[in-house]
Amino acid sequence: MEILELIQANLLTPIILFFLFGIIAARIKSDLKIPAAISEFLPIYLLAAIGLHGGIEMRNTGFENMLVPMFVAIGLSLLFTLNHYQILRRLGKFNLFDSYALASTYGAVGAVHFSVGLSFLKNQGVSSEGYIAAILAVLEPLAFILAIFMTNMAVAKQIKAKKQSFSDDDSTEIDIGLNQTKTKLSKVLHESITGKAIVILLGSIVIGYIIGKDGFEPIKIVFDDMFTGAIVIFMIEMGIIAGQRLDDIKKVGVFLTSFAIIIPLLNGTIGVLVSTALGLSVGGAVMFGLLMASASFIAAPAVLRHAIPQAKPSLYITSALGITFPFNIIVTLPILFTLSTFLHTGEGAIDLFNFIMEGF
Amino acid sequence: MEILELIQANLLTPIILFFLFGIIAARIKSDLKIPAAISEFLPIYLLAAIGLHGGIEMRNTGFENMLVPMFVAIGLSLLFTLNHYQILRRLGKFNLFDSYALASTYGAVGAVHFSVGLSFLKNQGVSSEGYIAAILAVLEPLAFILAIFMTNMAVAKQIKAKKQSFSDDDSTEIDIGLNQTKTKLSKVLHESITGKAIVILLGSIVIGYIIGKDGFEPIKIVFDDMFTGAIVIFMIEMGIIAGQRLDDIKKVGVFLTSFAIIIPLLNGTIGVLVSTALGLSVGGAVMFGLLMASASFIAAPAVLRHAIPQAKPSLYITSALGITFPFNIIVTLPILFTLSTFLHTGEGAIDLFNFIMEGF
Amino acid sequence: MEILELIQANLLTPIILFFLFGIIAARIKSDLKIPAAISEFLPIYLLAAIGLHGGIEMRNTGFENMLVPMFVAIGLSLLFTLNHYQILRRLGKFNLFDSYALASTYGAVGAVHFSVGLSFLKNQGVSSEGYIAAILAVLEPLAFILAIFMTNMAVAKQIKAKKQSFSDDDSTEIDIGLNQTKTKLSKVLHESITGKAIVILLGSIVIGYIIGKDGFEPIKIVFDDMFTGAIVIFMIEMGIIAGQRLDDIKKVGVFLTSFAIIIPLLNGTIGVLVSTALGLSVGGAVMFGLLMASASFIAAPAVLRHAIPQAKPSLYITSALGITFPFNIIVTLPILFTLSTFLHTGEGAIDLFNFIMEGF
Amino acid sequence: MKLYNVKLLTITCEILAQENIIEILKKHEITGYTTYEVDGNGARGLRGQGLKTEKNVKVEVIMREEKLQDIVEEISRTLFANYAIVLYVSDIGVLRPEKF
Amino acid sequence: MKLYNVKLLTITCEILAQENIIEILKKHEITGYTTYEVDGNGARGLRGQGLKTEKNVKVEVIMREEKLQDIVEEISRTLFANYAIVLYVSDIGVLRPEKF
Amino acid sequence: MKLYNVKLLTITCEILAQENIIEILKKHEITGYTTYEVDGNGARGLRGQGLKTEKNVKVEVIMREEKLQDIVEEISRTLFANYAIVLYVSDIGVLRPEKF
Ligand SMILES: Nc1ncnc2c1ncn2[C@@H]1O[C@H](COP(=O)(O)O)[C@@H](O)[C@H]1O
Ligand SMILES: Nc1ncnc2c1ncn2[C@@H]1O[C@H](COP(=O)(O)O)[C@@H](O)[C@H]1O
Ligand SMILES: Nc1ncnc2c1ncn2[C@@H]1O[C@H](COP(=O)(O)O)[C@@H](O)[C@H]1O
Ligand code: NA
Ligand code: NA
Ligand code: NA
Repeated sequence: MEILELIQANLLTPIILFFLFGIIAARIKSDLKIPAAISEFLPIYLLAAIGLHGGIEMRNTGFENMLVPMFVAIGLSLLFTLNHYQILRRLGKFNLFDSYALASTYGAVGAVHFSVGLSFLKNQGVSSEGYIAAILAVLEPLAFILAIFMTNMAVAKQIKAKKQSFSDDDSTEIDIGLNQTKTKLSKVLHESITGKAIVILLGSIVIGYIIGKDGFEPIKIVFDDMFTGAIVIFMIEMGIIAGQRLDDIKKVGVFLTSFAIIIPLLNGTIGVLVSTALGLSVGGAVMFGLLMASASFIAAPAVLRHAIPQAKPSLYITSALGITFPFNIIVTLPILFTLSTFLHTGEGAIDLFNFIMEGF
Repeated sequence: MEILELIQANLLTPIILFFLFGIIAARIKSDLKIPAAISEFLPIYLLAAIGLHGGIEMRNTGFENMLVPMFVAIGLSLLFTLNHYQILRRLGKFNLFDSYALASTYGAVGAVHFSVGLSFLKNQGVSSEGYIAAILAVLEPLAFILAIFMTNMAVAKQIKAKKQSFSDDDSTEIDIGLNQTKTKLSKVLHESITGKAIVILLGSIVIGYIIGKDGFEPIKIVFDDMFTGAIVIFMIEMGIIAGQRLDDIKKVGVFLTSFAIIIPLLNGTIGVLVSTALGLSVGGAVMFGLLMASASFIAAPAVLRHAIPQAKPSLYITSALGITFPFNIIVTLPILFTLSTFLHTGEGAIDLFNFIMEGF
Repeated sequence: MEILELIQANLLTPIILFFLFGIIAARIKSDLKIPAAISEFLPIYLLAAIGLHGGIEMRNTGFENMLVPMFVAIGLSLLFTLNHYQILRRLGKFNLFDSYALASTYGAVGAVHFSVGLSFLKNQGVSSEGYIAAILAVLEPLAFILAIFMTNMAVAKQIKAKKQSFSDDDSTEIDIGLNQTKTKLSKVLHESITGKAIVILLGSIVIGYIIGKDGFEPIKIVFDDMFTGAIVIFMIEMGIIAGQRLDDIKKVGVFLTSFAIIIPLLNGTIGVLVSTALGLSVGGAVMFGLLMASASFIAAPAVLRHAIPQAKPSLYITSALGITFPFNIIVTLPILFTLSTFLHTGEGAIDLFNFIMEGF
Repeated sequence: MKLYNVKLLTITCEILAQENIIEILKKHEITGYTTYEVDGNGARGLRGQGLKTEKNVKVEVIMREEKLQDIVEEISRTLFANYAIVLYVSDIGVLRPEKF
Repeated sequence: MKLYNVKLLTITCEILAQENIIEILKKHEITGYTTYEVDGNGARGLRGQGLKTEKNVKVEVIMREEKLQDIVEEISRTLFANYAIVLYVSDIGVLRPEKF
Repeated sequence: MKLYNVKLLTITCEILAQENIIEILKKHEITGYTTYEVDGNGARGLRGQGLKTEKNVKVEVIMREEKLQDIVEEISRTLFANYAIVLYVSDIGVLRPEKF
């Protein structure tokens, strides 16, 4: 089967192999690690490279067509986040805090996913719409904001309920509760928007757009040619961290493990279908789908720990980094690519449902 | 106007844009930063690259012509430092310590300026005399030594005056004062000459000279091709630091702000004129002028904090990094380039005075 | 003489010059240093590059021929280690602990040596068998394990002797002693095999073998083209550390200083002769010889400090890094290269003995 | 040189709680403190490997005894439940008590 | 908020002895500690330049007085001879003595 | 194991004053100390962002009470005016008082 072959081929790329290597190194308790300064610098570098690349592409291809995909992506993200919450709270029986935290971790997007996706496409000789980097930037804070808003509303409601059972005219305290929620939200909003990931990504998109291909030339070697090599180094560290977390998967449980595999595949597939329908290219649809499939494991802890401190980070970090990320870059990405290729080149009417079922 | 166009074109290069981006990131209080290990490594790398490049060029073009420009540079630097002192002390009403500290900050040279200048010339397809890197190395400690010498002399004189008002034969204590000054001077001299910037720069010049173009080949990709990309990364951090300092500009005051803009422009213009008269090439005169225009914000704090601890670092770091550096790389550099081009290609007699006035 | 010319030519490469520069920087007490994060990252990077290169070569040339050289290398290493011990203990009058620690430091292999050797060959346009990287990986823990085994046996024997002088049936305590030795050995064995150097090296060999030349293409710029530049940066730091250790050479003494020069030359020469006899190529014999000549100064302290804490690190680090390493990359490497070239291209019977004598 | 007795409050906590602590200090009008990143082990397991957000930080605050009670109370009330955190108090002597 | 008196054991040693110390702590059933890398100078000379293995580390352990004696004794017996190491004990107050 | 009472002097200051402090220690024949980089906030504002020279460092010195007075006096006399600096003294117990 084609997909299996592609998964196999993808498995044998340096990026995936060094990731698996990192996992093994952590499992045999090797003292190998990438120094903190390097692994803190690499995401900044990767986002700058992604942004510059996206900005330059947008200058070439224009961004008039960006708006519809962007709003569809926002809509899907919010929808997905709410859907995750229902599944986690009702089926998974997680508490309110963990449910919202997990829902937004999977509603959010992952920049490392995106880097690996870009590199995968480069390897396949396929390009993608530059404006998807801009969608990445816009989606980044979205799911968090929704989750925080919902959590605080829920908490405020609880407080209100409690208060009313005591006395009936305690509206001031509830107002205080709501005000606190607002303060918290505006703080998180500010934190998200000024968060390093978004800032470097948006900044680089703008700079890429301004300088264009010519202006990029003198820095192309650093910000383009070295891109895949840099990801490889980053993947060693990601593998090590994922490997260290594997023990925690027991704590994650069967339900969340299944969630961490099925949801990305589902969201990703929807992403590819919708974006193909919107007219994105083969590569663009893959990147769009990957965004929908991705979960956030670098930005999430930083935002959620402040915003929903009651939620357990061992749940959302472990499932996103230890399960979803490896699954996505090894399995989901080739599946989305096959699906997108098929949709873009397949002749006549396609029985999508059958196709997807075969994909599993 | 040509200069404005060049300033505008220069504004749109990755180096300047990422610097401005860093400033914005700091102003919106983003948590973006380049890890310390990277931003401590980059100046070492940049100086090694500058040195190697200079050494290789010197081997090609010889260094017999180096001596006159070198001594002229030394003379100008000392002259400028003394001139700054007079302006700051008399017109600016700064105290003795701040005056000497600021005077030498602006009399000294800046390696980051130099890197940006080299990259700017590369972009314009213009080369420069390799030995200017050697001038950079020699000038580095010069202004500090002068400033420290003058400060200590001034302090010793004050002590002497004080003593004489009490008794008349207290020469021993004054000798002690002078001896302390000597110790301090010799310590600062040693510290300056063994300071990492000079050491790596001089070492790389010598190595570049020895290995030549052929020996450079295997490391060319790291020390030449990646140069501009590395500056871009460094400029993000410089922008962030400059941005964090913008609040301090209030403390700097109107006088010092004007000083921080006018003096570099003036010194730079003189540098271009003089070096052109000495027969330097278009690019060489730009680099020479830029050296004269530059202020030191990495070496200065380290030296001055020890040598003149009474001076306020918030004054000299903020004005050099927060005002002069951005102004120089955005405005002064294109002006010096236009001036140098004009001087080298302009036909007939040039009315320099009018020309410079137009430049403003 | 040819060898002297080669030594001289080798002296003038960036690698050696920047190493010497680092030594000088340390001697004049410059504050120059490569930030820790960078100098911890570089060995990981170098080993990954060496491994990938070796793995790709092994895929091209097969590894059927690897077994004999590997076992010969193992045998030689063990033999050398035992030989070093005898020399150090009997002639050098070092105590048991220092003797075993030094013996294994020189029986072990050095990855930095290997990097410099690869770069040297690249410069000479000579290739080497890829499987030598695998030999490097296998040899790495070997000498340590032997030394630890011998040390613990010796200590156990001492304890036994002591005990027997008191009572005659104290076998349980001796069993405890032996058990402790076993625990310690198994711990060191685990630590060695999971040590970062071996793990990244073996991992990269396997990955290189899997991906081959084509899969390597997207990361070639980082893991091949930048290799020599990265070594140069690492050599600055190695030079600085060696320079800081030069003062300790007094403590090392004349005997160990001679040992640190003669033994590598001897072992290296034997390595070249044996590997040439085994049919390795010109470059392969140089790398094989260099492995034999090399001493470990990064892995050694980490392993020996735990395994033989009674031994003085100032002895084995200083002699390996401060004496042997510079001597090897400046003198031994060109000698081994000349020897190997001569053996591979020399016509008719060679009077090896005379040849080697001339080499000195 | 007379040494005046004051208190040193040391808080070791996960790095993401640092902001909350600084805020509490600010609320009590304390603007002097020293921080540095550390690794650690405790009830919430080994900390300091991997992601930066998984590190610990130490916050050290020299303060007068008067403020100590309230600050310690607020930290323990708002942060002990949800964050990896340990705090302790020691007696120290300083030269310029008016600074704190 | 009552503060309970416990002991803080601080060990400054070469980084390669850290593992030995953690092992001794484990043996005495102590799993809470804080560590960070430091530079230093002492009888064994300047430490912290150059190779990572030449750095120092500080290990800080909050513990009850009961365990202190044994742990200090074992560290000094097994490590003082061969490693660069300094240790000291201070009195501190904590809120939740049951944690230690 | 008997613990002997000695003093721990802790100095938190801007990194460029570290050399001055080490020199003062040397002058008083103290060669043992531990240092590490920290961030901080105080009268001279937030320190630790940006340039390396803008960071703080902590210098910790175990010493006998006898030397403490002079050293503290010299540090405060020569450095307090011009540098960002805070120092404090605590009581600690050590095993080998002859080391300090
Ligand atoms: N007994 C202890 N001694 C010193 N530090 C501790 C101790 N217990 C916990 N810590 C520190 O406090 C952090 C949080 O502790 P915990 O909440 O118990 O996980 C740990 O990661 C350690 O850095
Ligand atoms: N008097 C002291 N005060 C503070 N720390 C010290 C002192 N003496 C030694 N140290 C620390 O303990 C380490 C080991 O000390 P030593 O075994 O004396 O070399 C040194 O590198 C310092 O970090
Ligand atoms: N109250 C305090 N508690 C702990 N550290 C302090 C305190 N005040 C100042 N510091 C530290 O001492 C440094 C210098 O203080 P200052 O001279 O007040 O700016 C600060 O950057 C902090 O690292
Ligand atoms: Na998602
Ligand atoms: Na200047
Ligand atoms: Na060897």
